[in-house]
Amino acid sequence: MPLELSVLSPLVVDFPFEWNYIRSIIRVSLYVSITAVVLSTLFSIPVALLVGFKDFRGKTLLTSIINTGMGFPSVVVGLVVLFTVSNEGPLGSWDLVFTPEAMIMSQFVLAAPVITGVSLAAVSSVEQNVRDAAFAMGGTRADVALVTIKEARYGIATAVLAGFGRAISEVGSVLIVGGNIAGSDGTSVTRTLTTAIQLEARQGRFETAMILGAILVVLVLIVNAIVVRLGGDTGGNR
Amino acid sequence: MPLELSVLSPLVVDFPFEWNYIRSIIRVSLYVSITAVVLSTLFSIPVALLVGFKDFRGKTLLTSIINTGMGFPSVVVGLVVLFTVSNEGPLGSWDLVFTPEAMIMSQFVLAAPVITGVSLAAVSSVEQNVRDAAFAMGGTRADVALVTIKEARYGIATAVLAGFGRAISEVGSVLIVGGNIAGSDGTSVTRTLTTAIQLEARQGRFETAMILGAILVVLVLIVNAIVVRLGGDTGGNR
Amino acid sequence: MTLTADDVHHGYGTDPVFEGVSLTVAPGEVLAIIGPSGVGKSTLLRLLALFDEPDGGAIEFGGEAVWDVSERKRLDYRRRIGMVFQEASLFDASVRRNAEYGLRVRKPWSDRLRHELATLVGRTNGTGDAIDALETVGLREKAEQDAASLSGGEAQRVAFARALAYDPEMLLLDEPTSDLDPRNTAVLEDAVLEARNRGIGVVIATHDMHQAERIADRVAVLLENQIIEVGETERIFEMPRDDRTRKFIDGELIY
Amino acid sequence: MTLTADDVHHGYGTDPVFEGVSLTVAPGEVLAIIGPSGVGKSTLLRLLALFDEPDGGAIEFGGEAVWDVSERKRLDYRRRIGMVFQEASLFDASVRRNAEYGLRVRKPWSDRLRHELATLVGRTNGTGDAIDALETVGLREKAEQDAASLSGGEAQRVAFARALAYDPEMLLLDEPTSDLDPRNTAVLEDAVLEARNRGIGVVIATHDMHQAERIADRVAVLLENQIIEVGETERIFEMPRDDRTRKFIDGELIY
Amino acid sequence: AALGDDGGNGPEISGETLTLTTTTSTYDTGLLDELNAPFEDRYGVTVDTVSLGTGAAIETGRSGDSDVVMVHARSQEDEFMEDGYAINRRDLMFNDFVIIGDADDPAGISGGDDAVDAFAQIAESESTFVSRGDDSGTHTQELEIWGEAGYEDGDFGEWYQEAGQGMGEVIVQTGQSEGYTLSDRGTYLSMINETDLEIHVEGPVEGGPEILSNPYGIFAINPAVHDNVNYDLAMAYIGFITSLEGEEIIREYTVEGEQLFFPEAITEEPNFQQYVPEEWDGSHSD
Ligand SMILES: Nc1ncnc2c1ncn2[C@@H]1O[C@H](COP(=O)(O)OP(=O)(O)OP(=O)(O)O)[C@@H](O)[C@H]1O
Ligand SMILES: Nc1ncnc2c1ncn2[C@@H]1O[C@H](COP(=O)(O)OP(=O)(O)OP(=O)(O)O)[C@@H](O)[C@H]1O
Ligand SMILES: [Mg+2]
Ligand SMILES: [Mg+2]
Repeated sequence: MPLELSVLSPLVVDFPFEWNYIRSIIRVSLYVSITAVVLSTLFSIPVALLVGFKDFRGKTLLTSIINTGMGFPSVVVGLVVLFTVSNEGPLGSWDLVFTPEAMIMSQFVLAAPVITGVSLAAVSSVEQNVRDAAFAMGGTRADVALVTIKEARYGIATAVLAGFGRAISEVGSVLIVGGNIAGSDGTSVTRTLTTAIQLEARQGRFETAMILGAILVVLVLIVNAIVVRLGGDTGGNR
Repeated sequence: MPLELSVLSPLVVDFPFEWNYIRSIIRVSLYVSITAVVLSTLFSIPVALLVGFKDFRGKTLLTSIINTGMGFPSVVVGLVVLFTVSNEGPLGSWDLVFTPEAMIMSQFVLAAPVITGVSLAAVSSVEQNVRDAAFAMGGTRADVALVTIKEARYGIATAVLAGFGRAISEVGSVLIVGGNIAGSDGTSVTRTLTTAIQLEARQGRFETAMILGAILVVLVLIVNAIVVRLGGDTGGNR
Repeated sequence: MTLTADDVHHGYGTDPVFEGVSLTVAPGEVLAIIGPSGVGKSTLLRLLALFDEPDGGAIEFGGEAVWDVSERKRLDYRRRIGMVFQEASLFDASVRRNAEYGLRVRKPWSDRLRHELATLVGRTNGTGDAIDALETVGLREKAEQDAASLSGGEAQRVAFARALAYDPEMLLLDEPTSDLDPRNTAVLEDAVLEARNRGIGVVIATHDMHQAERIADRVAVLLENQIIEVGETERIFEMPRDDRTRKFIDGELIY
Repeated sequence: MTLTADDVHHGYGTDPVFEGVSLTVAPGEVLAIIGPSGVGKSTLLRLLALFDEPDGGAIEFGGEAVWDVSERKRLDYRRRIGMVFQEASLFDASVRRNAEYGLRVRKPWSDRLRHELATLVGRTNGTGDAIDALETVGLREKAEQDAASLSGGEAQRVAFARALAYDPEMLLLDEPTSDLDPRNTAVLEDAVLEARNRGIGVVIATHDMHQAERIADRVAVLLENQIIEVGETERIFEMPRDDRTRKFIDGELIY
Repeated sequence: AALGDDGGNGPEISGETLTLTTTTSTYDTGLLDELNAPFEDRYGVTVDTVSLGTGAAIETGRSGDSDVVMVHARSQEDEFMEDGYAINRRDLMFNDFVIIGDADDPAGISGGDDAVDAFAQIAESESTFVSRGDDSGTHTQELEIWGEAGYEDGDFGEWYQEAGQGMGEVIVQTGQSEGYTLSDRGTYLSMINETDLEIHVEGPVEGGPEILSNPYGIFAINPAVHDNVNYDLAMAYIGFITSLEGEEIIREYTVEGEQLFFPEAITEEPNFQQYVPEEWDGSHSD
């Protein structure tokens, strides 16, 4: 009964990979997802502030569209990015097919709506009177925005973590635009932890898939701890 | 150059599916994801309220774990659920392998951390004095919880939508536990929109994948509109 | 029912706020608590409203130590107390729903659910007592306005009406007229006196010495982590035993 | 620099709050605005603080209509005004950071960044003016406390110190002593008078008629969507021209 | 009860569900729908077809979550039989592998009939080669050809990419990289409208070398190991698709006018080899 065994004893399984291979996969995963999340954050927070505090026609619609973006199917996002960067696509001359940069593009598209949507909820809950106070003390728009971000810091940190979670855990789009390529020397070119997990699972090597999954979860935990530390909040209480 | 063509003219492609087939896929997708999200919501909001307002040792750690859950790789979740429901797993006698119910289980695991994490941020931003007021007016704990939920309704609606987005857009786990089964009469048993998209994409039929993707996005948009309506908020302003 | 604080100690973190405060308020009397900003008046009222368990000493209601009974029993006690906070602390809902809140939570869940459903389909009937309470503070015509858009004084009056609506046996008021003009202050004071005449016990924390003189039967002076003096209002204002009381009342005491 | 409201109309939605309000406050004078709860005092102060553009009429600063100039210019005007809200509206940070805020936003970004980095690594030096302002309101020793944990009166004093710290030319105060005991009220009033003597113009919305009598040079009475009377304090309190003014001051006017 | 038209002699299986696991490349040809519909009609049952990677398909059988498995990876099938999980294996059908690549053919292999030479040329010209890299039947075959050409795993350079994905994805990826890959004919034909890649070396179906042949097997999961599997239905299924009727359906299944699969369940020779692991010497492995 190998399945049962494998569930109960994943830790007694010999570590089945070369460290070199694992290291290169981790590097690609982190490079792609962190870059994508940093870019999404830089894009999303200003958008959330604008949408949250400007009144305009179609605001409800725009909010719905942002929230809908949290449900974009990653395979479709992958296809769209593939079209864009493919040889015949608009960015064909940049030679981005099957590169980490293409993966960053697709993860950006996946993470940005999550970060925007959750940040929007967070900044919307900042009391108007605190924003007014910043304005009254002579703050510029940028100052008011900064105060809002600081008041909503816990919610925004959650938004960034949710976006990071979505980016680093998704497999559909990076498989399509990245190609899950490992070189013949056994180091990853565009193979991430998730695509490697998928590969192991395809091969029925469920234990090794679980080991890679555990590595991924530990990485996410570490990144979360760092973000929480930088966010300056222990969470849950403000 | 089929790729290029398909980008430029997805709309002139004849609709390539039987309505019957599409309808059954939509039904399975909605059944699985909505059930999973409803269950996750019922689980997550009480957890968010407890974690948000009780002080205990290890609270920071628990928050980190919840946030880490937002980054669980869906393939690994799929494998864990597969082990659980597999013939040899603890729930083997329930015969859940390759059923919509198993898919609900895995989407529950994927959606719950997102809903919990984002709700936690939302309820944490509710002013203590409003909670105190509910308590002072003779509210029980349940009443205080209800008031908190009402004050945080926009953030909680965002949490539910983020969880729904994660559930309905993911493909890794439903493929593993559901098996992407369609009957030979062309109706879905465990095929969802995402697994159907994946199927089309791997066969190079990108236009049809995009059409299915568009259907998915429209569905998500409709569900979002309904949640926002029920949430009673137009979003962005409170 | 008498509400009593018996040798209560309390603080935040390591800083004590009180060291041994004892106090009694009987039905049908108004007790004013006066003392400088930051001395602990709000903290004391929160203890009397059974929010927090004191670090030491006991809060008693009708002679029973409320922190020794079951939570269910304590809920009963809490429901006989009305509290108005220093900040208005209104719910993000209409003025009417704010005023009805105390009545709503006292109803069985089935009624509440039915009422919510009726509200959803648009058939609502304002609860009489809540509307009466809004009438008392002169805000009946604002019933359907959003509480968030009220002026400071309006919000404060709604907060008062909200506590009055469910007719508690004991009213704890934390600076209830700080944002009100003289006329509205008088309206609230009349309501307080009317409640007292119905046998309700009232504790009011106030900075306004004239207000204490106007409505309090007894005054407690909170200073330096203690109640340094408590007695008949006239006596406190006219011949305080403690020199610090006189100085505080005259606005000369520096903290 | 004179701050003027010239025939200002304003309202929320379709309900008008004012219909034609005109008002001037010159450097070195204290103008009190009195009127019943909900009449629009806070709304008027927000207009004077250049928060919202009035629906009609003009706000002028030094004779220039502030809503006709560039946003950059308006920022300059805003920075010469200090505003204290009716609610304390403190930032979720330490008392010191709250008090420093106005000074911080006036610094170039490079300085601010450097200061934030210094704070991160623990080397911080409190800005003198902010600490001085906290000293003025008697809260210097609370500088490192979290603003959220202050008592009502402490928060109000920090909000005052925050506006005082950057030394504005014009101070707009919305019920700045509503939560304060007599002694702290006196401290704040002294600070206001001291500011006036330095040539600062002050507008204070207050419900406390005694306070208006104590510190205002002139009083404006806001009633029924209009300023029904404005004049020397003594004149308004002793021989009001409008009968409604007298009734309001005596607390007899019912709204 | 809706009895099948087998006269009710067989075990009562009407209304039950059969779980078939197979590889994505088999599934994607669309053949199974053609086979399952008449089977379902005849027995009044339902067939749930789950397409997975080869390894995962077999693993699903190992845990008793499927009843019948259809793959094309003889060495893995043999191992599975030896472990005692698979019984009643039958050769089902075959098709072949083809070497496909960019129309421009940078390595100049077109028209050759030696797969090993073609691989060697690809390696020498350092043209991009996209490998399945997933231990599937196709991948195993590819590695065997590389072995014949003198390349072992690890001898490759930058030009050799392991995709670790299904055949369909690899064809898409090869098209984008303007390289070569080894594909089963079925998947290639089913995607012929979606790709620019062309066949450069044909398999045995079109007279190419034997090393490119691709035989499919089917077997039931041993009910003595997993008592929950639907063995009766599994055997009915195997019986049906290896019957004359099943073979006819396979033979007549075409994509783009080309026959995809060649049935070999019913032959003149006894072919005992189909029931046991290859190179089985008759002794029990214990
Ligand atoms: N955002 C808003 N939307 C609708 N009405 C509002 C809004 N803000 C204020 N109002 C209304 O405008 C009127 C004037 O409010 P304002 O806060 O200026 O009164 P005020 O004179 O400061 O009263 P108080 O003395 O009670 O603070 C009030 O009746 C209030 O209900
Ligand atoms: N959560 C808290 N954490 C730490 N200190 C607190 C907290 N809440 C209140 N304090 C401190 O406790 C003291 C008493 O506060 P309290 O609010 O009871 O004063 P008060 O008498 O009501 O003052 P005021 O008249 O200004 O409202 C104050 O010095 C305050 O700073
Ligand atoms: Mg207080
Ligand atoms: Mg006001």
